[in-house]
Amino acid sequence: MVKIVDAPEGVEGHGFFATSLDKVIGMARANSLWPLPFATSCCGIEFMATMGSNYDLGRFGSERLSFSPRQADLLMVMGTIAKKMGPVLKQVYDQMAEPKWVIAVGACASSGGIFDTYSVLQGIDKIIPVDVYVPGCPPRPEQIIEGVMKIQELAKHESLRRRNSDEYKKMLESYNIETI
Amino acid sequence: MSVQEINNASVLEALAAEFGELIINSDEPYGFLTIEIPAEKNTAIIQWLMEHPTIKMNFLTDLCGVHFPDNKGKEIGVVYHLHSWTNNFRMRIKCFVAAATPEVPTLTTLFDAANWMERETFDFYGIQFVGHPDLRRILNMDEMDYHPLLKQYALEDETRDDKDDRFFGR
Amino acid sequence: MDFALLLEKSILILILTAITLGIATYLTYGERKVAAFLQDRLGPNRAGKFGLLQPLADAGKMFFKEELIPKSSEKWLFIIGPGVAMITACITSAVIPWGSHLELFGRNIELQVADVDIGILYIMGIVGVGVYGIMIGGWASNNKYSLYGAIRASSQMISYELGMGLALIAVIMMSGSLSLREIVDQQSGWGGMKWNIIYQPLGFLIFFTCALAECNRAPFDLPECESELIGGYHTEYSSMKLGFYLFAEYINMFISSAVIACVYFGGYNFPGMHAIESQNVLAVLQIVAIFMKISFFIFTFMWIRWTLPRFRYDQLMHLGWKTMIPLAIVNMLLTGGGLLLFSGK
Amino acid sequence: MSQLDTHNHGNFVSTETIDGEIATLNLGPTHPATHGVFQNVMKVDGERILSSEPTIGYIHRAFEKLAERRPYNQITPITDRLNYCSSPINNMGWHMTVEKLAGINVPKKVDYMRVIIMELARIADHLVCNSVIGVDTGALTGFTYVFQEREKIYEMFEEVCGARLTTNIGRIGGFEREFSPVFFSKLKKFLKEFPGKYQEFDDLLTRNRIFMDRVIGAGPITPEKAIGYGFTGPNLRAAGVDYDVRVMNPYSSYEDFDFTIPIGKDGDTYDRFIVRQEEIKQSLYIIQQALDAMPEGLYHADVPAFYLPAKEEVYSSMEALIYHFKIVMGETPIPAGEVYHAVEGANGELGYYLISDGGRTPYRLHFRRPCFIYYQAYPEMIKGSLLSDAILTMSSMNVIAGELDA
Repeated sequence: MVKIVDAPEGVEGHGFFATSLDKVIGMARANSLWPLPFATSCCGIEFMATMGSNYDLGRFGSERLSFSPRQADLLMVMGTIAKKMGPVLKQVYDQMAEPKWVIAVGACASSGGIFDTYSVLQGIDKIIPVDVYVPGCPPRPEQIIEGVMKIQELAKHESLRRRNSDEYKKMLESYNIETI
Repeated sequence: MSVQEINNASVLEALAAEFGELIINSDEPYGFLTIEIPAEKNTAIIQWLMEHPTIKMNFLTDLCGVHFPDNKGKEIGVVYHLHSWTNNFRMRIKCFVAAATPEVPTLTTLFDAANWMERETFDFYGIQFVGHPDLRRILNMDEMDYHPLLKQYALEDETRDDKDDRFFGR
Repeated sequence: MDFALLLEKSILILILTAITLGIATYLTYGERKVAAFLQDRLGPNRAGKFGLLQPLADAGKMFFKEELIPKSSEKWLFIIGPGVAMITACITSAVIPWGSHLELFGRNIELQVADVDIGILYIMGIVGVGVYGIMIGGWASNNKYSLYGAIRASSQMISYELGMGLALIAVIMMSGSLSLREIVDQQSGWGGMKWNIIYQPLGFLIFFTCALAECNRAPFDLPECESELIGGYHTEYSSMKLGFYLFAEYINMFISSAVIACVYFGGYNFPGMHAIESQNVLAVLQIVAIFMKISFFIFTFMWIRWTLPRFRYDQLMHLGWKTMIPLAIVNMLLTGGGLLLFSGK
Repeated sequence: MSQLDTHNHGNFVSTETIDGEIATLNLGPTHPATHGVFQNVMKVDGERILSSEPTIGYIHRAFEKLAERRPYNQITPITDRLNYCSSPINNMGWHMTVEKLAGINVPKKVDYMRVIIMELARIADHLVCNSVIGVDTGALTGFTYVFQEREKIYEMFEEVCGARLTTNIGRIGGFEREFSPVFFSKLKKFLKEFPGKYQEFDDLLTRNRIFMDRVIGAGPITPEKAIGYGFTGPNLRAAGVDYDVRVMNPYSSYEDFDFTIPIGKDGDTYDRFIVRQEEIKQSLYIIQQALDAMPEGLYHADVPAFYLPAKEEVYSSMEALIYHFKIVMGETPIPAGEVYHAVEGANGELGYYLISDGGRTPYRLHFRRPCFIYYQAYPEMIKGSLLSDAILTMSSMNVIAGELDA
């Protein structure tokens, strides 16, 4: 059965319905996550399958891929990130507009996977903050979709002010990411 | 010298007749003709094989480096795989150099394909291909200060701090 | 100044703007659903029933997304760009007749914001300005890909506007008027079936192709061209500024469909319209008729987008200058000859 | 590099030129058309490319060093990740290499089973490549049609080995189990239905006027140049040279099958597209033949020292337990020696050069990766063409990042 978004909690009465802006915008964000596929290797092919007809990420309002980081809400890092690629990934993250979420899809992006070698970054969380990790080598499309749904949960319950909070800024600073 | 039928013996014979002592040794592991030649003569010999009217080694299948640290004076080797499409004949050519002066003439003058293969070999083993038009690292970062496939370097990422090496003998 | 007229027009403008925006919003949903349908997928279905709240979710998200203005960009032009695109897209609808008229409160309320004599010229003019939004935005971003998008957009628009204008001239020769209402009314003969498409099939094809190009729709979506230029002119735009560009594209699509319906497919005329006696019922049915025609063309736009590959830049120019314009001229000559022969004008 | 570009090199006009008409355009590593990760720094005059300088290595994972640390059985998963669009071919190429080194003869049935799996993988790979050419021309719909068919191939792989993409299929010496009846029924259904379904994709693009205009003449290469640059596989065949390892050096009983090698004429993007289209049909034909002539016999070679015994035997017999332990711990008795084995991968000659010193791991393992070798011709192929052509050339060469960077 298709799970449809429930109305947010609010005050109901005759002819009116009041809820807080936070919740409405949270729901809007959750249902309109435009991914930036940072697909480097095997997981990228599974992502293509996820976008295909059988799995259809479009059901979640995420079929509009935005290759420009300015327009993306969700950075999906799929595949091995070599040390050579690290700075590039960081810059892409840097260029994204807030609010932004990151999924590390697959073992390589999460921890380096089987590639415990001199040239591979041992997990992208060494350079950028990650919200959801999807295990698998590569994960099945269902798993990728579940990762996106976890991000939806996060987005839904995030306060509008979180991105301005000191904790958030401190967290970014710990990754040496410039904050405004 | 003309070669009537192309097989390991006849090619080896032709090579021996042309280059004599330059063919340091030869072998046929799993029926695959393998010869060893001095590094500084590789371009000449491969060109001869390529331009020979009947042998016609027209295709450079593969080029890679190899490291034998115990083989003093011949630590680093380059292995070429050649393929003659007209005769469907493959052969392997090896040349070894000392680790202190890893210099091998380039094959880019004969095969365009050798360009990146040599760059990769340089990247992995630090072999200097003399005459290569653009010998830079290709796969690793330019900042890297060693040649990672040499046997003395570790495979693992040195920056990792979440592993306890005591139990693995690392 | 007649206060009632002012009020009447204000209300009309308000309704029209609301409808235009609403339609543009739901066109994004429509596009995604049509794409999903053509690709054997489901399309958005989680936000509300059948995903009907999807456009609202997109809009809500965009409003609360961070505004990024790159340091190296030309700040003011960067901001103005999407505004120009949006405004020009919105004001085109002023001259389109949505129906004959309503009889309310003892007044004849024209279902058109402004019946200007030069309606078609007005549309061509505004569309011509529309390209500035893209050009300014693309240039001000100071990104090479944006600039490529902007250059492609401007040359494409200029080339295809010519073909479009020449195709329209043939229609104008037939009607003898530049007013859209006049053109639509002339098509009411034969029980509401005397549509210009019968006389101008070639002109319609040219106009339709050029309309695709003017809206930057596939196969002419070179200014955006995801696989080459990432997002083209809007690569650097985030949040609602991007929303404006996307909105403008959909509004343009809606307006082009409306113009095609008016000029070639009889506008609000529909078969059997003369049998209806009540003017108000007729007007409502006319609105339904024109919107049905518009929906059909919008669907066609989407259908084409999800079917055809896109042109290459030079092929696009060849098509514009070497095929569309000569064909349009031939069409014009044929129309002229036909008029001479048959109507003796 | 698109997105990364703006911070650093905001100025459009390169300072190196006097007339200021030549720009430097940075394509990649995260440009949508690069599909994986490579960077091209192009000098462009308007949209015309004057020169380009590719940089690769953005996902270099040190496969060859890794292989020196792993027992033979454990290298199969690494080969999966070389050309991940057609992992089974890589797996089986590796198995055959080790079999050659250890002198294992596999039964005919294993050969035929391998042929079926390898040809399915080839179809899967070509499907991705051709649909991606479509996506890069702007026709996204074909991609979704093709991926539905690809899912069916995945299902068959799952039936055989449990994995979809990085299959790790088979063992040294054969397969771990017999193909199940479900696999055969799925395969038969696929063979029957696929041509019709694929026709939809074919109708959408192959004779589409716009598509043909776009791809004909884009990124051509002459046969001489192609051979010089080490091209193999469909890209070489598109240039008109009928080199195919399956015919030249038959492995896995390919000599038993009747198939034609499709070749092109101009070596341009359209020829590459058509050659792949045709190879898909030939692969189907090969699978049909292998299915019809499937010999009776065991699904693995009888080599207890290499082939993992069945679990029931491990629990009940001493020898099996010993072999199980030794194989799992990587103590298989591999002779010293060196061997080169090549298979026809989806992109061309995929070679394994293996030097063994008799130890538990290879002394040196070098992969001849077809992508890596032919991608160096890219700057020459796109010189003087338009930006759009360059992107189509790239996607039609089917450069897979995993194989390129190893």
